Formats: sequence, C-alpha cells, structure tokens
Amino acid sequence: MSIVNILIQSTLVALYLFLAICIGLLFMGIARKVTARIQNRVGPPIYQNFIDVGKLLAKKTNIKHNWIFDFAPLFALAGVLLALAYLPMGGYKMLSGTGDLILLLYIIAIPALGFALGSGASANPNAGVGVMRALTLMLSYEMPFLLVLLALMIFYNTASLSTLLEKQMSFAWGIVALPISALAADIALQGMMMEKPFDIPIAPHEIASGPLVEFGGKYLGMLMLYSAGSVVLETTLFVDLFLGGGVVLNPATYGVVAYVVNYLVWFALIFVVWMIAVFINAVFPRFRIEQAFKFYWKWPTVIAAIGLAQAYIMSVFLGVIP
Amino acid sequence: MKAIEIFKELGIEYEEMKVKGNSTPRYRAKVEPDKLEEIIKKFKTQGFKHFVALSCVDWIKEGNMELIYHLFSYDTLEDVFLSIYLPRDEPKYKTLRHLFPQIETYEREVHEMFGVEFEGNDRLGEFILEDWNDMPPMRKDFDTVKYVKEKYESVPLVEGRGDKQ
Amino acid sequence: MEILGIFGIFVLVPLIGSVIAYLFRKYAVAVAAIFAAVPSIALYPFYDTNVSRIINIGVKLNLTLDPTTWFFMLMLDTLAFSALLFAIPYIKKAQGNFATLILVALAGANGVLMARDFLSLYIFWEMMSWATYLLILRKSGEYARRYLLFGVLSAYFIIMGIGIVYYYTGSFLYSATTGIPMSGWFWILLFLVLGFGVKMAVVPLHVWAPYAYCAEQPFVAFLSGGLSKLGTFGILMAMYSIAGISILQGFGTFRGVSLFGYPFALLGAITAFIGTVLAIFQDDLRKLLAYSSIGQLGYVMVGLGLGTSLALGGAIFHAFNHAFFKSLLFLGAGAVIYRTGKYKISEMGGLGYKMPFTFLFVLFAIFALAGIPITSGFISKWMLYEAAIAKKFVFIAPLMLIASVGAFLYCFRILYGVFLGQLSEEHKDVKEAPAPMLAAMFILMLPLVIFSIVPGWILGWISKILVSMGLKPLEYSTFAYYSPIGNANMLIMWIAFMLLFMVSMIIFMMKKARVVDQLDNYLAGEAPTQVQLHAAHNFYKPLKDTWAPVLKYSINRAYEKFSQFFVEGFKEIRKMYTENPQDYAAYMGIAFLIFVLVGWWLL
Amino acid sequence: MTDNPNPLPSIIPEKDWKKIQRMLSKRSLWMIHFCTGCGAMEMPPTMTSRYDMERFGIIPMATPRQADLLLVTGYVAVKTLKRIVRVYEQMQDPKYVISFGSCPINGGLYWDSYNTIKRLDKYIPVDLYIAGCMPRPEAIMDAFLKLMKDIDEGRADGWLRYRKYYDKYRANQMRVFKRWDE
Repeated sequence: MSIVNILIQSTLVALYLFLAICIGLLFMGIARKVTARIQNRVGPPIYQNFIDVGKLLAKKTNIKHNWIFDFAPLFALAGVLLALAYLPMGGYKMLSGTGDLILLLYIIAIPALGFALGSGASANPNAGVGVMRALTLMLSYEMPFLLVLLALMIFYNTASLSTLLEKQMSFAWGIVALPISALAADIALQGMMMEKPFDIPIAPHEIASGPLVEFGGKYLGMLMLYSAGSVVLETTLFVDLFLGGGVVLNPATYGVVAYVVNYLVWFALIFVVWMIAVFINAVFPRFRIEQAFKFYWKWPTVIAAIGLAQAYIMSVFLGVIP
Repeated sequence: MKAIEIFKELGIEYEEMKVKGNSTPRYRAKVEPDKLEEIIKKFKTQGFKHFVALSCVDWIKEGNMELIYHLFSYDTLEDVFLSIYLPRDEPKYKTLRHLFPQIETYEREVHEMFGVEFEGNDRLGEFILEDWNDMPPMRKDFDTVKYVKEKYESVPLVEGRGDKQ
Repeated sequence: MEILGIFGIFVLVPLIGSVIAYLFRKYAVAVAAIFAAVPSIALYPFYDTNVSRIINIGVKLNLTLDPTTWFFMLMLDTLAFSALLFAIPYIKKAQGNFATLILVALAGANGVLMARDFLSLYIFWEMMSWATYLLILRKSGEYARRYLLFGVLSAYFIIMGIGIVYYYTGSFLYSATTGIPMSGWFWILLFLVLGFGVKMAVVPLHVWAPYAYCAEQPFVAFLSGGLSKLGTFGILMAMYSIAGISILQGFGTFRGVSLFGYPFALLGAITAFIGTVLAIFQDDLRKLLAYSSIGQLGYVMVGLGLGTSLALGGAIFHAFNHAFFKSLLFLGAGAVIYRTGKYKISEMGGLGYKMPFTFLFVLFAIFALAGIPITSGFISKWMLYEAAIAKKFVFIAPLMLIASVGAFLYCFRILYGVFLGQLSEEHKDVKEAPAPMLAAMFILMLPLVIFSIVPGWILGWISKILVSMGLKPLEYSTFAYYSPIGNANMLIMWIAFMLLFMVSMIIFMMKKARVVDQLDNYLAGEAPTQVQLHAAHNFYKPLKDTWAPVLKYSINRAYEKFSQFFVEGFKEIRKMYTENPQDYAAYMGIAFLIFVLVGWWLL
Repeated sequence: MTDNPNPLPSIIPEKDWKKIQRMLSKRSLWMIHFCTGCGAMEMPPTMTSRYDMERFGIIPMATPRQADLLLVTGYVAVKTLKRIVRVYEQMQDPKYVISFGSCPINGGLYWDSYNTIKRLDKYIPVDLYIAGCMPRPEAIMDAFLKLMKDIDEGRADGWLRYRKYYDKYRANQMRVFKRWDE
C-alpha cells in the first residue's frame, strides 16, 4: 500500500462520504416534497434541508448544558460517517474489506449511544422518556432484523459485505434468493429509520420531539447531518444486502466507467427503497411504543423466522451453495 | 320530591322565576345563614343531587354580599337558588365542602374575587391571579380603568423601537 | 528456594499476608493490597513456562503453572489487587476481618487454578467457598445462607465427579484418567460441569447470585469478576484438559460440535437471554449488575459448550473482558454508593456532573459490556457470533444477538438513572470518589483499551491455551483477526474513527456555546420547580407491561415453592411425635414386626 | 448576556457572510407558536393545503431551542406573559416575534381588563404586528413575506434590541409580574 495509493483511497472515501451526506439531505428534501404533494400542498423546494442545516450551523448563540451534552453531536456524526465508510456504495468497497457485518452492526450502535448520552445529559424529562422509547423501539425492530441478517449469513455463508456483494453478483440477488427475508427487512427498516408509524421517540406532540428537546443551533445542525447520513446508511444497508449493492457492470472489466454506472444504479435503488418508506410515512399515524413492540415481535418476527428457515433448509439440506 | 313540596315542608317562602326561553322551573329562596346547611342537606336527600354553582353578588348600595347556592334535581328537572346575605365590610361564612366536594373550588374563587372568608376551607390562598397584591378585583368599589392606567399605561416604551417602518 | 516455588508465591504469600494484615487493625486493607500485589507482579516472569511442583503435606498436592493457569491467574490477581486498593477508603468497620478473608479467598483461588489433582482442587475450592461465605455473612445472614446452600450443592456435585473418577482409576491425578468407559465419562463430566456451573451462575442454578452480589462492593467486584471465572476454568479443564477433545467427540458430534457440549451451549444462550431481560427491569443497581453478570456469563457458557477453537477462544477472551469490565462496573457502583449511600437507580441522578472520572470509567465499562468496537469487549462477542454462525446454529445465534441488543437497554438505564438526568438537591455537594478508588478503576480499564487496539497480544496467549488443549490455534495478526466467514481489523477502524471524529470536531468548533444551568430547561414554558423531574423511576414501564405475562414466572419463586413443599412435608412427619408413650410403644411393635417379616422373606 | 465572539472564518468578508446568514435564516424560519388567545385557530389553515406556509420553509417546531420565530397569537394575560418571556429567552439568536391581532397592540377587546397587558412591545421586542381581530390566513401569509423581506434588509433586529436594552425590558417586565430569576 504505497503512500500515494492510500492518499487516493482516502480522498475517494472522503468524496463518497460527502456525497452520501448530500444525498441524505436531498432525500429528506424530496421526502418533504412528496409528503406535501400527498397532502395536496405545494411543499418546500427540494434543497430546503440544505438551507435548514446552513441556518442552524450559522446560528449566533448556542446553548449547552454540560460537557457530556457535547457527546451527542460529536459521536453521532463521527459514528454515522464511520458506519458509512464500512458500507460498499455502488460497488466501491471502501473499508468493508477489513470489517464485516457484525462489526458494522455494532458501529451503527455508536451514534445511537452517543446521541442517547448527550440527550440524557440535557436533564430534561422529555429527553429521558424519548431515549427510553428509542431503545425500546430498537429492541423491537432488531428482533426481525437480526433474524434476517442471520438468514443472509447462513445462506451466503459469509459475514463480510464485500464477499456478499460478489456472491450476489455471481449467484443471485438477495431479494431473489430470500424474498421473505427481504420483506421482513423492509418492515424492520421502517422502524430503523424512525419513519411514521414508528417515529415514537421523536414525537413532537407528546414529548416535545423527545431526545432533541434541548438541541438547537449547531447541535441540531450536526444532528440533522447525522439523520441525513443515517437515511443513506439504512437504505444502502438494505440495497447491499438484498439488491446486490447496485453492482451491474463488473469493475474489473470496465474500470472507472463501471464505478460511475454502478453508483447511478445504486442511487436509483436507494431512492426506490426510500420512496417506499416515505409513502408509508406520509399516510400512517404514530403507534404507541407498546403497540410498536408487540407489532414487531409478532408478524415481522414470524416472517423473518420463515425466511431464516427457508435459508437454513436451502443451505443445509438442499445444499444450495452460492 | 317536587321543590315546592320541600319548600312548604321547611316553611320557606320561595318565588317562582319566569325566564324567557327556559322551560325548566326555577325557584329562588332567601334563607338564614345558620339554617342553610340543614336546607341543603334536605334538598340533597330529596333528589337535588347536582350542585351546579356557588356565585356571589356584591350589593354595594345595600352594603351586603349575596351568596347563591344553585342546586338541580335530575328526578324532577328543577333548579333551586338558595341565597344568603352577609355584611359587606367583612363577609364571613363557614365552608360547606363536606356536602359537595366541588364547593371548595367555588369558595376559593369567591374568596379571591370578592374577599369572602370561609372558615374551615384551608386552601383559600392564591388561586387564579398570580402575585396579586391589590383588593379583590370583582368588588364593585374596585376601579379597573384607574388600575389599568396606573399599572399598564405607566410602563415606559423601550426606545430604539424600529420606528423606521 | 524450595518454599518460594509456585506454591509459595501464589498460595503461601496470600495466606501469610492474611494473618499479618489482621494485626494492622485500621490499615489492614492497605497491607492486604500489598500482599495481593506480590502474586500479580510475580506472575510476569512465569510467562511461557510450564513449572510444576509436588507439595507433600501428608497428602501429595501437585501444582503446575501452564499458560492456561497463567492466563486466569493474571485476571484474578489484578482483580484482587484493584479490589483491595478500592477497598482502602470503602471499608470502614472490621477492616482486618475483610482483609484476611479476601486474601484467604485469593489463596484458595490461586490454589484451584494451579491444582493438577482432584484432592488439592477440592481443598482449595472449599477454602475459597468458605472465605466467600464469611465475606457475604459480613453483610447479611440471609444472603449468605442462600450462597452457602448453592455452594454446598456445587461441592457435592464436584465430590460426586471426583468419586466416580477415583472409582475407575484409583488415583486423583488429572492425567491418570485412562480406561474410563464412555458412560463413566458422561457422569463425571455432567457432575463436574454442573458443580462448576453453579459458581458461574448458569440459569437454573443462578438464584444465589443477585443476593450474593448485594454484599460490599469491592468484594463483589472480586467475586463476580474473579471468582466466577473459577467456574469457567473448572469447566474448561474438565471438558478439554481432563477429558480431552477426543472423548467429547466420542459422545457423537452434530456438525463438528460434541453432543455433550451442545446442550450446555443452548443453556448458555438461554442464560444470556434471561439474564439480560431480567436485568432490564431491575431498579436496584446491584441487582441489575448481578443479572447482567449472569447474562454475560451465559455467553461464556455458549463458547465453552460449542468447543470449536474460535468458540473456545471467544469464551476465554469474553471471560477475560467480563472479569475486567464487570468488576469496573461494580467498583463504579461502589464509588457511587460510597458517596451517596443509595442503592436505587431512581433515587440517584445527575451524579455524572459531580463525579466525572467515575462516570468516564463506568461509561467505558458500559461500552465494553455492550460490545462497542472501540473496546475489546467487541472482539470476544464477535468471535462467539462468528463461531455460532459459521456452524449455522439457528437457535443459539438469535438468542445471543437479541441478548446483546437487550444489553444496550440496561446499559443506558445505569448511565441515565445514575449519572445523567437531573441532579437532585441532596446530591448537590457530592464530591468525586477518593484517589485509591480512581486508581483501582484505572487499572481495570487499561487492558480493555490496550487489547482493543492491539488484539494480537491477547489472541496469542489464548491460542497458546487452545494449542495446549489440543485444538487448532486462532487465525490472527497483531491488529486483525479472521474467522471462516469474516474478518475485522481494529487498527483501520481506530484510525478511521479518529479521523472522522476530528472532522465532526472541526464542524463543532466553528461556534462557541453558552453553558446553561440544568433548571433552564424547556418544560412548556413552566417555571423551574423544586419537584424532582428525573425520569428514571420505573424506566422501562411500557416494556415491562408487554413482558408482564412472561415475567410472572420467576425461578426464585419456583425455588421458594419447592422449598415450601418440603417444609409442609416435614411438618406432617413431625406430627408423628405425639409425646405420649403408648404411641411410641406401638411404633416399636410395628417396626419389630416389619423387620421380622422382611428377614423371613429374605432367607 | 455578553456579546458572543464569533470565530467566523475570515476568508469570506464580514458583510457577505452576514448577507448569506440573513438569506439562510429568511428561507428557513422555524416557528413555535404560543397559542395564548384566539389566534391559534388561524394557524391550521395557514399550514395546510390552501395556504401552505411550508412553501417558504416555515415549519412548526416543538421547542424554543429549535425555533427562531415566536408567534404570539392573541391577548396576553400577565400569567401568560411570564411564560412567553421564559420561552422567548430560551430561543436562540437570531429570533423574531410576530404578534397576531389587536389585543397585543393596544389591549383590543380587553383594554380595561385588570390582568391583560396592553402593549406586548413594552415587554419583549416585537418585529411585526398583524392588526385584525383575528387576522385571516391571507394576512398571516402577507406578514410572513413582510418579515422575510425585513430579515433580508436587516430591519428585523428585535433580538439585537433585546440584547442592547435588556435591563430596560427587564425593568418593564418586573413592574408587571415577578420573574423567576429575580
């Protein structure tokens, strides 16, 4: 690994991460526009979220409670960027060669914990209740999601994302091989991205936007970058696991053109996945946290278990080795 | 049991009130303050289970305060107003919250707005008006316009107003 | 030099120390800390040796110090030293008694680790159990009785195992176990594993743990961090060094895993799940840490049960991590209890602002417990998951994964309930924990950081252990570790995390922020009231309501009902003694008649 | 409140930086409305499909920390003023205030009531008044556009005035109610 190579790789990674955050903000703007049109409204321009982040970061005064309060924006943004660095985007395997799905699963937990710490330190009871709801929601949607990950790992017999992409290229896309698991994953995705009906932790009417109650100015601006990054993170996770990560042309044969084409295909795929979530979000009221927990540990878990059984049978008894 | 029969039984002279557009029969009766509790108990047992309101009227010319206890019966659909008169300078009466729990809230309001003392009601302190240190505002001798002029108009404008608009 | 052999340093020194420390009345704990330091320092020259020695005290005790013992002793002695260092300001009454008992327990534990024959194993095991019983007795008789009951149960299981071995081989040596038929091995292993399992608080036998962990915090840190690892060591030795991998496979294998080990792995996964779920709903800080300790030991049980080199390496590494982050958590809880005198999480609150160092240590221990990659806690969990998924176990893997997500919940409950949220009036002047406590916690935090950056060192020690037990060594390099289905490189992750942390720091530093008092909070425009608005009471109420039908059944109550059954039974039998002689005469007559009949029938 | 030193990068000249900042805060006004009197009823039609204030980037937020536009929609009792001032002070600069209806202008319907204040501007700096008892959504939309123009031209400087004349505002407030941090 010569120094020049490392430099090129790191600038590429930086470019991909920056693009990911911009795509995230663009997607949030599109979501607001789509929701507005569903409600027969004009809705804000697509670039509205860029302006919002700019305004927040340019605020004159910022309020903080204590030194633990600063954990939230720092850990949240750093954690989500680290997780994005471990996710292959459009076939470009950034760090996913040196870390696998389980490492990614725990890196996704870093921003969640850092954010929970910061909002806990704001000494506001709304924040405490909000984080309790967020963790309960996490426990509920992680059940089906872990079963889905297990099904994938058992069927493709690998935990590393880069080999998973290659196997999906050679054998068949995840959604083709394990359609039931893909359905369970999409339902779990709705909870992961905290879209309505599962935006219980940040409910503005009941607990004054939960953990975000004391964040304003640059804190809220960085947390908005974090939520933009997590939008791209979760949709890319679904696309990488089930839709072949957008790898259409083999980079070995076509070189740079392949990377560009794959990037556009990947962009289209995550847009489709995001639109599914946005359409559900636009028409659903908000669940209570008990309903969400009962819901996730009933139907999506059953679907995911069936998917796991299917993967288990196919890989162990029928001997289907991708 | 009809309100008229209760009045006759207790020997109180009452007065039927005609109110345009309101068909339910309404009766008014002036009662001695010390006999009021017995009368209300009697009405309560005879079907007048709903205590509607306790209100106060400040007769500044006659120099007394009138407390009106308004009861309603679901069986006979009748309204009864029992009123007592207290001296205006220092109106004092005993609490009746043991008969109906909601009487306590009405007593607190009447105390704050009219200054009527109710012995036995320990929650008579600050109720609706925060940091109020003037005389009870609903009394007729309280001049609101003078109060407003002296309290609000006297607050100076902060210069640097954007009068460029 | 004869006496100063391994027996001298690791067993005699603590024993002598316990006597000497008792003489120093008020400074007993400090002197005991010095005596505990001797074995932990003397350990390093013995790094890669295989010293063995036979001590003849009427009965032959042969002790050896090989890499396995060295590894576990490294854990135990550092824990004992830091627990005693922590205890200097903590223990206020009867320091002499506390110091002696801790050192006796340490001597017993070292003896168990070095023992290579069943007799010395049993002697040191009893010494350690008795010292623990007396230490819990210092706190409350009722809790100590529960511990004693299960301690005796575990001793009986071990004696049964030893008895069967002696019956077949006629000698107590570990190595002299040839010519035992498979059925014999089954019973030996069953009794030994259950006997040691009691000390590791496996689910059906875990009832003593939440009560025993309510004793004084420095001792509890040593008990839950160190002494529970003796159970792990016992099972490890019984299954892999006494029996050996060939005999285990002899019981039949299911996809490469011995049929004897698989049910224990399943039991471990269930322990992990139940331990975590129970820990989520506890309000008492010590009980919460106790159930979480049971849950984490469930992970170690899974690794021991599976038995592949990756699973066993993960189990040993997780035992190492658990030893350090769990005792760090207990010491942190001890510091908080020392300063506020309260046990309930909902009564504390906002202590993180007043005790910043304790908060940082507990935060790091929480990251290790939850398995966040910037600590070494992640690597051991990663190895256990990879082992389970590589072997395609569809019951063990989900239970373990969902248990680790559940771990986030009670981790945050500790952090929010105790350290964040609103600081109440009475804790306004709480000071930071005293210096010896912070030093003790720092010692325990070091390995979790070092081995998360350079996992290669500890993976080297562990694969030495695996090789000595006849298993394949682990695949690892200084910064990365590999498994059949995936790999992870910690150095790259650390560098990436540091760089990205700097990026968000740059954005963060663009504007200054004004510090605001904790009461200047948005409460719908309302005034800052004196009402305590710390939202930690009954923290996971919605979750508790949904789990209510399942939470009805509790193993504690099952034991109580079971014991109640016996009490009723004995009451009936007691009625037989009716204090009037005629009944007794009648009983004698009947008994005589029965004897005559039986004798006649036998002849 | 001391003036907050802003370590802004010097590559962009100060004047342009202020211009960009004004454009940003103009195009994304996050609003928190204190539904005191009868004006709160006018907000739903302004938010929903007929008028849709989100076109201008104005969305209702849950807490003052996140908001920079405070709507006081109706008569202000003394008790409510105590909460309005607390919410206003919890908001972060640059912050703007719009008050609806005639009651905050000159007391309106309650000109002689003993417990409502007659002119909101004496207690917190109001950037924009909307006359009318109660203004219809068209008037509210027009006010929003007017405020955005004022922000762009730098005239909406209520928050600067509150900082500069803070002691005068505080004195006025204390003449009417007892502040918490007195």
